Amino acid sequence: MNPYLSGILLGLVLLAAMFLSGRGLGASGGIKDTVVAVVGAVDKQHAMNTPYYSKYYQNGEHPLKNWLTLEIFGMVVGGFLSGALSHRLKFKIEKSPKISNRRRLLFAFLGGLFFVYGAQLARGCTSGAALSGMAVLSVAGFVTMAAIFGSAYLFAWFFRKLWI
Amino acid sequence: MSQIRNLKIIILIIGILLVLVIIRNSDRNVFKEKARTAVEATRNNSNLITLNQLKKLTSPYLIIDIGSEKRADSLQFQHAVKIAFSQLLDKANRKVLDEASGELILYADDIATTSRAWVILNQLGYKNLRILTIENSPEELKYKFQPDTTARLEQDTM
Amino acid sequence: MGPISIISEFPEWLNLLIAFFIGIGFGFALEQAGFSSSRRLAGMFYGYDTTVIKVFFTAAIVALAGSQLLSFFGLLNLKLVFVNPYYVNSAILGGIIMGAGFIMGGYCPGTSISALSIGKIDAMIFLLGGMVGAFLFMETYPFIQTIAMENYKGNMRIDEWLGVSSGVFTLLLIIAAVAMFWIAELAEKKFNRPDITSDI
Amino acid sequence: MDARIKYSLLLVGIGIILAFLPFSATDSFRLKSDELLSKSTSAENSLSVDQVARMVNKEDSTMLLIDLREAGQFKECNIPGSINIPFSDLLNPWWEGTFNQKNIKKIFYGNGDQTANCAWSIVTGLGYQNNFVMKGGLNEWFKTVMLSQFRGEKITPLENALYEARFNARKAFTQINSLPDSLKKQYFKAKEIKQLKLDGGCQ
Repeated sequence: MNPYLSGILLGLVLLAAMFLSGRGLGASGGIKDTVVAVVGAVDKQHAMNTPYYSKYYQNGEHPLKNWLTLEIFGMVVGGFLSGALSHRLKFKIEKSPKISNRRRLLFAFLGGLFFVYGAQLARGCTSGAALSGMAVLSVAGFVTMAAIFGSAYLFAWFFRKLWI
Repeated sequence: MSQIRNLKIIILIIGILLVLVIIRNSDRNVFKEKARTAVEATRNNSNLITLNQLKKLTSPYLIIDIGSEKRADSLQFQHAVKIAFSQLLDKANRKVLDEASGELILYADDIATTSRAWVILNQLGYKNLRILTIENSPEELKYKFQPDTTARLEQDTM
Repeated sequence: MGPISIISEFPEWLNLLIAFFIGIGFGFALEQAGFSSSRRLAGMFYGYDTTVIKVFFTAAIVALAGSQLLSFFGLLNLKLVFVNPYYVNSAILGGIIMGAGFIMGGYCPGTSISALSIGKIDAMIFLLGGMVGAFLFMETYPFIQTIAMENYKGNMRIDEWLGVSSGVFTLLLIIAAVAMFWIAELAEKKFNRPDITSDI
Repeated sequence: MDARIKYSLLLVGIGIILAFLPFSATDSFRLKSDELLSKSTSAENSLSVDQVARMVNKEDSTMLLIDLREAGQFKECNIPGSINIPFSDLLNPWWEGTFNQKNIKKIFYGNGDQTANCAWSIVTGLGYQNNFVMKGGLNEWFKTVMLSQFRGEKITPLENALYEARFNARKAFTQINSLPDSLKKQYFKAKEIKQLKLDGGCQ
């Protein structure tokens, strides 16, 4: 789809979230909630004793029963629908032909690790902090956006072999 | 021409938006002033005017009496326009307010009523709006609190 | 008048249902924008594909302008919409870490979910890494707590900070975005990589 | 025509409209003027000092007394359980979470009637609900609750209840306000009401 048109579509979805629920979109929060749920299931004692987890268990609700997690389930469904419509459903590892599968997956893993760690620190990722933040004119949104893109451009040279 | 045809939808969207904005802006029931202006004008009670000050006022003014129904005839202001508070925003009354020259002086027996009317009119954009008060400084504490030095807080109220 | 779920005090299940449908729209829009491809996303930083900047800024502007218009017509109370709190240090540091993750993994959390839904295996690994990252964050939280909480500025809004009206700021942002779109398309021509773009 | 130019024109057009909007709704009252007028004329939103005194005695948790005077005056004396929002600070975003609680009765008072009713109109106009004014302000409170004595031969049960409520409120008022400042601070800390937090972001 034309990038500007899909941008408008994405903007309208964000606007709908603001209008219906009074909040922006998010993704990394849902990932964290999943981890909280997993940790809680594996070692409840540990979850109760660690300050960061325990606040999710204080009110007695399951950590997966919240807005962001439900939104992420929806995202999977929506992405699948779109992929089916555009005939893009296929299991594959996307990478530059110059690198091996193993290398791609290793860096994908590291990338995810860094990204979500940073997102937890900045209280949101590209969607939760940068995009939604900019839409409500939050200074945090603009600063996070500038930091993400600035640092990615900075590091782009070091990782160029991965992509070009 | 072909350029303009290409932009048809865009011109249409912007045109509709413009019309909606103009319609919204012409609605006289919508408050358009910043709420901050009311807070600033009320600070230090500078929107009050006492009877003495009113007598000395040389510029033209109009007294709007918004609570006159229950008052005896002898206590009515002369040359005051009488408007019931609940009908303050009726079309005819707004015309009176719009056409008045000089200061608008709001009066009612109860300063609560005038204060509320003042905020509404201020936020609708009326300037030179003041509240007439009979007391000289209604916002001053007339009593002094006498502390009880023997008082101790009971444990359970903490 | 919105935000509807706050004004009308929706029960929790209804709000969660809304979240689910918003999520469907979010995932659909991301996938349609082509964000399910890491090589396209990475193209942003090498200049051969600048879809990211186009979609990202168009979306932010549409939501920003739309919310202001809704507020102007009395349909949305912006005071009830969440504004992200501004912790200076953690926003910058977190952003830098995220940028590094972005260029290594080629996804951000949102796009990785949309890529996962159409079967990209690297996106699944990215998410797995993300979960480990979240786990590490929570385990190391006591050590970085001070950084995370430092320099708190409240829910600061940029128009108030700069002292211009939100409408004027939006116009400035739009002009900046339009200039960026122009530069982006120039860059696409200059750093043209047909071998990659035909692949994705 | 190039898609980029088309969409750019659309965005710039909307941007220009936004920049020249005749007024900014975020800074103005949410209610329409006739709605605010009909709320203003209703008598239901003012409470007498006796009603407030009874609520104070009950330690009613569904009400919040808001003292609009400056901090110095507030420190000298205030009705037990009140918080201080100086009138000049009324529009500080900090208080949004306090006003935006539908289930809590917010009762405004100053020394007289003027400040409280202005604040009531502003907060109500901004779209917050469940606001009240304590009629007569602290002057009336002193006159009625603090200083009135029963005079007469025979007391009816109704009057008896009234004077008892006044007496209890008077006792609480004197007790709290006679405390040394350090203890007072502790007391207010304990009384601080939980603000409504908006949900959002990735936290």
